[in-house]
Amino acid sequence: MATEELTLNIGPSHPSTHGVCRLVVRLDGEIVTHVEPVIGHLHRGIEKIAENRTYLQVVPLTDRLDYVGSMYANWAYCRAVERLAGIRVPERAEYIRVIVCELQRIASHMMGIGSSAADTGATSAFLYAFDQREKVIDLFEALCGARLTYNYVRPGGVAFELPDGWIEQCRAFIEQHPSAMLTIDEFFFGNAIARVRLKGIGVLDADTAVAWGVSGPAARGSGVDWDLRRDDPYSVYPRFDFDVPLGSNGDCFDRARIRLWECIESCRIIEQALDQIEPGPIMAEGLPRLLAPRPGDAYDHIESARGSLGVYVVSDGSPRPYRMKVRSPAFCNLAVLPEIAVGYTLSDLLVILGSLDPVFGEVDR
Amino acid sequence: MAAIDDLAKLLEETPGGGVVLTTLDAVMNWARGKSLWTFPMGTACCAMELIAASFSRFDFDRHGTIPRPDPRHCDVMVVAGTVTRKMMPAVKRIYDQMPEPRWVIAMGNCAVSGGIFYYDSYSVVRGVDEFLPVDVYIAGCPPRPEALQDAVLQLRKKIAAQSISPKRTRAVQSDLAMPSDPRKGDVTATRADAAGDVSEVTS
Amino acid sequence: MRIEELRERVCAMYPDLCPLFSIEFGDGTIAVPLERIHSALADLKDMGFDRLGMVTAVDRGEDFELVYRLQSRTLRAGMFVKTMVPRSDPKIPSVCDLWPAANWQEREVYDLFGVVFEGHPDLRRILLPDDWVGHPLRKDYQDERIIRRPDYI
Amino acid sequence: MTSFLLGALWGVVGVVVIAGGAVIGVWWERKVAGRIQLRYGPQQIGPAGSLQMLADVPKLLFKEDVVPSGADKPLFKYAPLVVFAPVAAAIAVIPFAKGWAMFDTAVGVLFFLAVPSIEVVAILVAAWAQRNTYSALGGLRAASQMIAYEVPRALSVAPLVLLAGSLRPTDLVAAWRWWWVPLLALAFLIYLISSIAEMNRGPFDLPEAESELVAGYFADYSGMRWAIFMMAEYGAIITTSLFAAATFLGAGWPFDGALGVVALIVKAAALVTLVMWTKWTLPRIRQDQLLRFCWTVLVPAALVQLAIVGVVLPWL
Repeated sequence: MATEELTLNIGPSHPSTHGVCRLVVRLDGEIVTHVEPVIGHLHRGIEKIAENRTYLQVVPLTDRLDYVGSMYANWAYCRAVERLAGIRVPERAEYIRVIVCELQRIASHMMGIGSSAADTGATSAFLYAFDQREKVIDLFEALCGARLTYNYVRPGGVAFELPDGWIEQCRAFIEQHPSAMLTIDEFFFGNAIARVRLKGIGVLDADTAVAWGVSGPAARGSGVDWDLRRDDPYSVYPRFDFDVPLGSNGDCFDRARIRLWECIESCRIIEQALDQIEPGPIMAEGLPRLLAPRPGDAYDHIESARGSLGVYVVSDGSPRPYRMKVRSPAFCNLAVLPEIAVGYTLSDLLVILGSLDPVFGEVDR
Repeated sequence: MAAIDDLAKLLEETPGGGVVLTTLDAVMNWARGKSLWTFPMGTACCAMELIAASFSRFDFDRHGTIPRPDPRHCDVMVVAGTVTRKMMPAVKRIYDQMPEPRWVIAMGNCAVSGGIFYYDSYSVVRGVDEFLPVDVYIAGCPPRPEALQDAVLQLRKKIAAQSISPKRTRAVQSDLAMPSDPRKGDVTATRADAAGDVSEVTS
Repeated sequence: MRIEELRERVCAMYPDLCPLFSIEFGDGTIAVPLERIHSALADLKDMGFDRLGMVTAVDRGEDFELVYRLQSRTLRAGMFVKTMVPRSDPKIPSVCDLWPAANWQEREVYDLFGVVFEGHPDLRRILLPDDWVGHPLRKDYQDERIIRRPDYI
Repeated sequence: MTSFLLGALWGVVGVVVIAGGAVIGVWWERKVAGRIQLRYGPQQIGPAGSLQMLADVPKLLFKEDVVPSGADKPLFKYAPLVVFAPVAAAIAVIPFAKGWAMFDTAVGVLFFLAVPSIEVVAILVAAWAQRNTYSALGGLRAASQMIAYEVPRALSVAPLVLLAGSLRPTDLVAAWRWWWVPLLALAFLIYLISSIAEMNRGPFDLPEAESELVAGYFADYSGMRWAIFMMAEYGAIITTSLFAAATFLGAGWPFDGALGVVALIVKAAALVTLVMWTKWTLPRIRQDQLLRFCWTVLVPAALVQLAIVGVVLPWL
């Protein structure tokens, strides 16, 4: 039956756009026939601001990129600068970085799983997930005093030594975390309604995922076996034994549930790192007060909670970066939305958007 | 707003109505202060703390403050995060959709002044008070949920000094020297060229 | 795959460009002339670089340096492809036909640098409002709304 | 004349009961939600925040009454009243005690099933009058869902009518025996599910789905008009639960008289809590799944229950 199409504007402030995304949707009944994401509502020009800051002063800016997982942007930026300036990071600092970033992955995935739940209407599951996130944030607060924007990973190492008793606190967290995850798995992913809402929705096949540059859990949900921690190993990751969970269907269910298994894997990594960590310096020695790397450009990427997060820094020999570019995984993941959302209903569209887990600080930069 | 305006006017004109008006004011201010429903205008990082505020650990529902997704049902808009030039019309529009009486809390440095993006940024609006009448400012990048809690309590104090009669509100506020909304009168005038003005003054 | 190995494979494919392959900061970079950029990227894609990591530009004064970051799952390697685009006539063929991932990335470069990608299906501003004047990441971008930060160092 | 006055009196009582129940219901929902979500809910006003509504109601009462400029003004203004009236009317036929209801009529069951359905017209009118895409979508969703779920709801009450041999609610209460509960367990479940869908509560709250349609069919209503929508929603929960407690669960059983009324209210409160518990635990279903569930699961199941009762009936 031919019906007139309805154009619906969602956002930029809508309860389930996860930030300030605007979606212009054309609907046939409730079926989405066309969707166009309009982004940039949070474009703050961080890349331009960075050109007028010293290398150290850029670190707080990177906190504000992916505000659900600030440690990642810190680390990716610091790795690029260290590569550019030829700084060797002490081993203890590398371990601390791995630990905080895996904790950050848990915190970030809690938000991802929670918002997937909230999009389908299971608000309570969101609160259970957020409860775990608060526990991670407690750990970070003990570490660096901030709940959200940590400014903890610095070029050359990390800012502060682990406080007394932190390791025990961390162990206590990772001990209770997997069982809490299984509870959420049972409560939300085991629910019949959640299953029919998530399964078979927003199917992204592996080839499309690679072609569109989708990375992280969104790609692994489609069975793309690509995890920088294992495939382009950096830092001390080769020393840990962990699995990369893979999905098979590439639907919202797989994308969301993979995050849950990744959290459990992260617990394994943290446990090994806590066992292996040894006393030592946490900051590279002999760093100048003002970094001024020799001219050139460097790129480094890490596996963030959303995918491969890369930072490209160009130096002209001055104490300020000539150009900084963030290859943000959320930006690339979001680009695939029009490909996978067409043909599903309006209710599904928001679930699909949530399953890509975009963070608009990072999408818009 | 019609009913309440008429009521206030009627009470002012009636001899002895002032007593009733004062009592009604007290009741209304108490009710409004205890039932501040927020519109979570979360744009950036502070949105995370805004979410945390209404979740298990901080639980703003204890104070009767619940987030509602629809601006029509809300009393106070919490602008949490950076507002860019592209976002500004949307924020303004949502504020316009809220029914009177309405208040604005600027949460975080970005909403207060532009914060870390004050300098060198070409797209950030330096504070939401360029286009919205802000009642309470919370500093912090981002502020903790407790700070937002404090902002709600401060806003209650401010509401306690208001009256349902517009005339009285003005009198009460000038007497108490409350930090009142600086640009409430000329919202439309400031909107278009405010950004340009500020940069000229400061630079 | 190690960088040297990668260099050999690239040199076997493009003997004339071999001197332009440099290894710096642990990453391989090949500088390709503007007119050959699309075919070079297509060849590299056939070689196994199935992922386009990012497309960006650097304002080098007279020219814009376009930087493509390629990533390969099969070769387990990453490399840069760079080319110079004249500032006076910033036009470059789009690679959307090779990697759809380039779609938004090229729109971003167009938005912030004003480089025109020829053959792009939908070249519009992406981050800034449609009525924005200028391309802010150019070094000579002027905007009276910017407040310069006082120089402390 | 006296009967008219009596009717008016009962009308006022009904409205007061529903409004008061809705006010308590909102508080109770916030507490139940808090309990489920590891938090406390309202705490500051009254014991355990029970008087929170004392602040919320006057505040909503004196909010600005926004009428969107594009809206169809008369329809916009009066739709909330039309939403509320049928819900309040439904309470009239509920048998609070053996042989007593406000309006004890021979077709009470039909009245209870039919009158609240007028709500769907009001919701459609409200949704359409706002001239808002979200509310229009919500209104259409509400209409399709409420009309579809009328069928299993009516079918689920039919076995009761068969067993009692009467459409008079008080007769149902009088005829009730404890073994109706196991016999009609399926019908009771169908009644609960279809009622939840009928009153747009989670997991079937698609017409007002927060995460999709922001607030659905009342997106542009503010202040008291919106509060009336909420009151109608909570009123529907209360009347539905009261009716279920009275007919399926034997009203005041095992007590009589005043104690019986208390027992009825306790049963109804338990059902109300169950409805809220469901909402805060389950995700939201999708529109097509919702309708498919109705026609392929609920309606056949209700027919099966009806058949069982029909087979058993001659031996009773």
